[in-house]
Amino acid sequence: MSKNITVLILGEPVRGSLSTNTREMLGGGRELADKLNGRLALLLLGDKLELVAEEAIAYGTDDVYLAENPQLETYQADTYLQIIERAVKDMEPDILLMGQTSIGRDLAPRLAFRLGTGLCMDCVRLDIESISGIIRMTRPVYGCKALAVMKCKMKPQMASIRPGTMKSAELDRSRKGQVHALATDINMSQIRVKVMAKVEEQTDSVSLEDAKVIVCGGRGMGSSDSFSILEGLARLLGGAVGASRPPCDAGWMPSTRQIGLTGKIVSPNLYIAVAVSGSSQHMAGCAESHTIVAINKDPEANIFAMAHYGIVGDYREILPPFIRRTREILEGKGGSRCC
Amino acid sequence: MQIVVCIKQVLDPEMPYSAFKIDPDGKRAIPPQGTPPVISPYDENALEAALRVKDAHGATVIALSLGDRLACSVLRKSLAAGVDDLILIEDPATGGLDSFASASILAAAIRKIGGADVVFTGRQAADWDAGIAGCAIAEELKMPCITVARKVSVQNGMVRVERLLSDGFEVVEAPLPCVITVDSDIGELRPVTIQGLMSAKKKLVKSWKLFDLKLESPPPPRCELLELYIPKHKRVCEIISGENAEDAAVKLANRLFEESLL
Amino acid sequence: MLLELRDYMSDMKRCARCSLCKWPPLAQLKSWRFSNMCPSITRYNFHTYSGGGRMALGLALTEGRLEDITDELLNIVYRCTACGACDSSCKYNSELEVLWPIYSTRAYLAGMGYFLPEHSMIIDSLRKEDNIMMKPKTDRGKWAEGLKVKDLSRGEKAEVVYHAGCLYCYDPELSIIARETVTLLQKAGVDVGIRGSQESCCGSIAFQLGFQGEFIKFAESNIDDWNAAGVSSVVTSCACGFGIMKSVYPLLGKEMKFEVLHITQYLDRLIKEGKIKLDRSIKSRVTYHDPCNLGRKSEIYIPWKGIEKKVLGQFILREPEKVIYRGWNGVYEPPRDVIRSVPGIELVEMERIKEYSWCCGAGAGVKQCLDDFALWTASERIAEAKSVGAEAIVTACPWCERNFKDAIAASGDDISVYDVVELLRQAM
Amino acid sequence: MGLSRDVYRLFESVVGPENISDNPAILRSYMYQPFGCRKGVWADISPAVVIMPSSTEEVVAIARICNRHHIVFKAMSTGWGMHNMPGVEGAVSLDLRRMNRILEIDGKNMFAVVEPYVICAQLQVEAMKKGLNCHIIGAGSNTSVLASATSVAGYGPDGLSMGYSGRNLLGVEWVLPTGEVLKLGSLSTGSGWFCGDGPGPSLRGIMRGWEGAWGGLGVFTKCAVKLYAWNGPPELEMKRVLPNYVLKEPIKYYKSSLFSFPTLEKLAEAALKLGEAEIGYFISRLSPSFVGMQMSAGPDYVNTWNTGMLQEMLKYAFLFVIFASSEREFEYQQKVLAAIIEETGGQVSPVSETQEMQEQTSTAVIKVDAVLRSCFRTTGGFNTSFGAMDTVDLALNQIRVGTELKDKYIRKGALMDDGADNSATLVFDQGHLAYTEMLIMYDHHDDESVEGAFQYLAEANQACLDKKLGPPIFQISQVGKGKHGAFGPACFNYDMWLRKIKSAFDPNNTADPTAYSPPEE
Repeated sequence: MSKNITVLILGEPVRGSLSTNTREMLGGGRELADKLNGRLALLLLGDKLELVAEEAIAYGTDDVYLAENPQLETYQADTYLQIIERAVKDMEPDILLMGQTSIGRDLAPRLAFRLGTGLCMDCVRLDIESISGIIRMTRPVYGCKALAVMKCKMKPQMASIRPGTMKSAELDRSRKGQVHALATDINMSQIRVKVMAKVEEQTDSVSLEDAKVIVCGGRGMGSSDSFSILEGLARLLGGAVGASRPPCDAGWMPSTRQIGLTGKIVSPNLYIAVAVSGSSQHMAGCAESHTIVAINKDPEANIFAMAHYGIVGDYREILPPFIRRTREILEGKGGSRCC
Repeated sequence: MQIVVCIKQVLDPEMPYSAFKIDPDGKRAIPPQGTPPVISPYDENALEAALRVKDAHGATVIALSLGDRLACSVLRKSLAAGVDDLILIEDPATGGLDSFASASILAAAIRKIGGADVVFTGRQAADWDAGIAGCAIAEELKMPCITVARKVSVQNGMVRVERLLSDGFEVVEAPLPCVITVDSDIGELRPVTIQGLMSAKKKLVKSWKLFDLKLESPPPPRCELLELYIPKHKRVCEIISGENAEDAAVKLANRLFEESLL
Repeated sequence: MLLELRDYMSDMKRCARCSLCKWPPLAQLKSWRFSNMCPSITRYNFHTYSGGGRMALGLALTEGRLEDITDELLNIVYRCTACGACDSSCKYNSELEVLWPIYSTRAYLAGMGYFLPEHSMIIDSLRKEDNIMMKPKTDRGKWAEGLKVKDLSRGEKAEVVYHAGCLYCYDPELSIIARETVTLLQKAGVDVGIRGSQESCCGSIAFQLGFQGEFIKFAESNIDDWNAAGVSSVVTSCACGFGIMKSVYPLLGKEMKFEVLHITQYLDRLIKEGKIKLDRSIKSRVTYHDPCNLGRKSEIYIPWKGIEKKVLGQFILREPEKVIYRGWNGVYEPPRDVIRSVPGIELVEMERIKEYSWCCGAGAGVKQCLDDFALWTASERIAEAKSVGAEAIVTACPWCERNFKDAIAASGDDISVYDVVELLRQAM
Repeated sequence: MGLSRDVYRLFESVVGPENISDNPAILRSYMYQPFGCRKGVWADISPAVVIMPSSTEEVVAIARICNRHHIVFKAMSTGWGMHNMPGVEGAVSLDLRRMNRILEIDGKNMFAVVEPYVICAQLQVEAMKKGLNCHIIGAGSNTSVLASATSVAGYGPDGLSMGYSGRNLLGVEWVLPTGEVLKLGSLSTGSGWFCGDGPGPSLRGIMRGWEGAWGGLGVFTKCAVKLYAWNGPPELEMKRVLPNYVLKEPIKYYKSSLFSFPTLEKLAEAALKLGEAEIGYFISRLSPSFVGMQMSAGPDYVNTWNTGMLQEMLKYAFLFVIFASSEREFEYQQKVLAAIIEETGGQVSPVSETQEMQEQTSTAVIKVDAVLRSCFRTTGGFNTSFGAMDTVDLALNQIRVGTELKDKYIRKGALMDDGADNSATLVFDQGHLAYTEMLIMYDHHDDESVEGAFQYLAEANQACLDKKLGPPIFQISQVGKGKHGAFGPACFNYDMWLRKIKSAFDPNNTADPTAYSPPEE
């Protein structure tokens, strides 16, 4: 029996709150639901989720479905799949969204398989045809060299959403919504993969995927020590430092910091590319960033074709004053905008 | 132990922009002259993962590739690297399949060769970047699936895998048989030698059609491709200049602040 | 893209099958013994191995008349040093493009994933280590260790960047010449720098093997680097690199804010400006071997694009007018002038010189992949040098020098091989 | 239709694996034959295999295998033209490229012994070093000396002083279709190469007759050709003057002049007289377009043509070259020339004396190195019609008929407009004979042009019959089977004799008859 849910979002609680990506999906999901004047629902798995549920409603969902069980505290595919599959079959939503996150990546394909529906991974934009209710799902392919627009031929239309590509809804505590509890009985026999341990890698800066600001150095940096200036800027902006392939090949930076086709794929709010030529291999990892700033000696460098703002010159001469000025601004918070 | 690695032939993801062209009507990328296709990079990592297991415990490693007009000299690299057998599923009908359809064909092939203790695939293919096939193969074969592996070890009927997470990794264990999708962190495919390539050239490569897998036609696609296009970077880069480097730098900072990007 | 087989349909369809591509321009044919021009057809004999035969092959492929790509086909395609002799000879009469269809045929096959295993090794090495020698990138700077020379990749500035090229960087026997070259330039007061371990391959071999995707990446990043370094000239002693920088780099549509010079051109200037003094006399009768890539293949080439109009009934008129690049404008005199400027040296010419010079045999990956063919081709040239009584072959490309040295080592011929620079050093 | 592996291995054992192939890539490139192709560039019939023998013994072995297994074979030297291709399925193609030696240059007796793949340019440079020169056919010095001498036509403009290839032929080594080796002339009696007509059998008429057997009577593996005195320097140094390589230093006692005449008849009269006067090194009728294309290409040529200057200046013109051995002879020849030109109302063309003219014609005249330019370069499609090595009168008649007929097709737009009368022609063999052929240029990739060109050729061939102009050289080889039959009745049933010869020399009909004649039924 359908609960006439139009859009169902699989949320991710992190430390007693909604993940940024979940909030973004709520924003995007709301729009879809409204266009189809239907209901937006959020599905959360974990333990002790009342507060998160309230937050979700404040971010604009109509219903929250909670699967609460200590066993669900940490993600485990086999358990999560059982519960989500059951819930989705039960709600029969038209649209099912989840994040392009470690969980989403792991879960979505198998869920789609079991639901017998299609799936569009890593979407950067959804457009809805309000009459048919069909969503045109746009996703980068061929390492961001091309965009593909797809539609799902079955229901629910399923997509995973790249973090940072949807606009989060405003928090509004006055919003109303219903919280429903889901049965959480788990068939242990289906659990084959066991999580033995979880290791958080301590990086002094923010992880590349979550960073809102990324400062990236390229071949033109010349040496590993020259990256320290980028670290400084990143710290100042509360961002992370990345690198294109040459610095990693040359051993100036660890390969875990590599952004590009064979490294991390990121889409921060601000991407500052320093002495990066902008090869296709690199741009595959950052082309979807909201704003790209390029600093490069060579005006011909491809990076300028992809950047929003650029300075032609030697980073050694440009970064120090840039950092100084940025610090002023951040401290005075615009006190000196008029200069 | 029998290990299967699914390797996909893709257009070289590192081809220069100027080489990348699309046939909008055919909704497909046009293979460029002068840039050979390659084994999808993550699939090369998958090959390496498999070969390491072979090194440690001894195993037959079979590489499996699906597609239309496959380039032997490209895929033979897997043999040169130490794979024991290369099987191609070449069929005109396999053009433009979706991940689920490909998965079911690959699964059928794996059944035909008598199953596998471990199936390795790349975390995603460098052309469509979906990252679905691996998981779908697992579902088809009713096997457990571990994605985005950065380290794999097999001992007494179990695999122990380090799964990459955004903020670190987790260690998971699963019984064999299972499917593992591999990340680049696991390491590059070992370098192949010219001798390796030469002997690979002599090896017989099996080639199957759908018919050989007792499939009349591939399963219908679950998604439909509506459009494929190269985004026009209408982006006109705003070049910030000034009397000197410092001046320009300051202007840039201000500009970013105005756009509330700081 | 630069290499599209279809672009050369009209050339391939209009080959007269006259065989001029097999000979030097007939007016320049000087003896029966050295009357061959194309190493490939001379060694393998089937018409297919000639310029015309290769055009027929390219046409058959584009017209779908050759379905299965056999190993023998690949052997035919790559048993060719892409020396361009056929092209010069043809253009003397028929004015067809022959060399670029040969490149394009390779690009066409490579695009479908057909190439020799050896080629995949070379290309992998390029992708991973930025060189075609299958050596680690980190060792690229080793040749210059201990030299007091600016390293532009470390942000130092210089007027001139010296591009050593893969072979000079990694061939221990030859890299001495690169060192000598740098000191020579410094002695002459040239403000010269290098790019150390950050120097990367010119992409020439990749291009000539048809891997134009790989080539474009290297060409573009080299241009970027040199532009960024703000040098006024790029000087190289590798003819193979010089040829590609001169004739193909400009086709990428990137601004090149520097002049590309071969070391012999630069030395020629310095000598004529009196900046290099040659006082020690060398009593020797030498001959000069024109490297294909310094000679006919360094000529600027702009592929013709336009329409074929019919006038006078069936006369095919190309609009805009097609410029014919006959290879007459290669770098021929500077190296000769440099040699002549050495006191005591007697320079004698061989029969096949300049635009109709016989290839050394090393070009386009043949040295790496089909050494027997490379050595055979060299031995033909050595015989020619000896026939004019030369005691030494002087050349201006490491590939030619390497290949001649190997061929002489194999045959035990008594004739020596020098690079122009080695000659100068002895004379100083 | 391929060969059985066993037969393939038999051939392989003769020449070695390196010198035999039936790989499609190899065969395809041999099938590329624009000259004589009906349309486009590809032969319809692929050879089953290409074999490259290196000696007479190997040719014999191959011929024997062919006879034993009833396989047709066809040999080529430089392989230029469709007539080099087997005209039947499953045939063996012999590429004689590896038989490329100049075996001997006998300075004293003035002859050279060559193998099939020696080209004129090679023989000439080696001969010149010994103060000798050789006849080069009009098609160019990139062609085989032996092929022209033994098997195909063989006219060239220097024939005025050096005869024609058939005439220059001395001793011959001939591998008959059956595989037997036959030696002709003095060679057969072990007395050397110096004579083609004995002591010993001549058979010159049977072997090549008027225009050659085009490979239909087996393989000629060696032959001696007559050489002539060369009074120039032993090596000709060249310099570059676009678009040509030209002589660095002018040669002594050498002068080329361009004469034009009021009518074709006057031109012919002058040529005949010059021949009879036995002066001159080289004479060639030069059509306006032929000359124009030697000098320029593309828009330059078209613009010059459109001025009408070429047509005006060269309507009835020939290039005449004097090359004397002494001052006295040089003067003598000039005097005779002047007198004859005057008698026949000839005009010295204004460009004739210019240094450019002297330079630009020098290599073309001596080395015959740039014919391509005027024939294949502009349209790719080239063919020749009519064609005789006969009397001056016949040549004139062919030109008259040909010009008229050709003009019709030019006006249709099917052929390139070269002013219709584009005939390479004139007296040779000291004026005893005159040569002509009517050139046409068309686009072999353009259906209408091809259609028109071949209609023209058909009409031209018919005209040869109707107007009694003799069998057209080159056409027979192209039209193939039965073609001689068509002309025989008009020419003393010579075709009967060809069939008899074929049957006698080739009982198993293993030498491809396509370009020659089928055996007697």
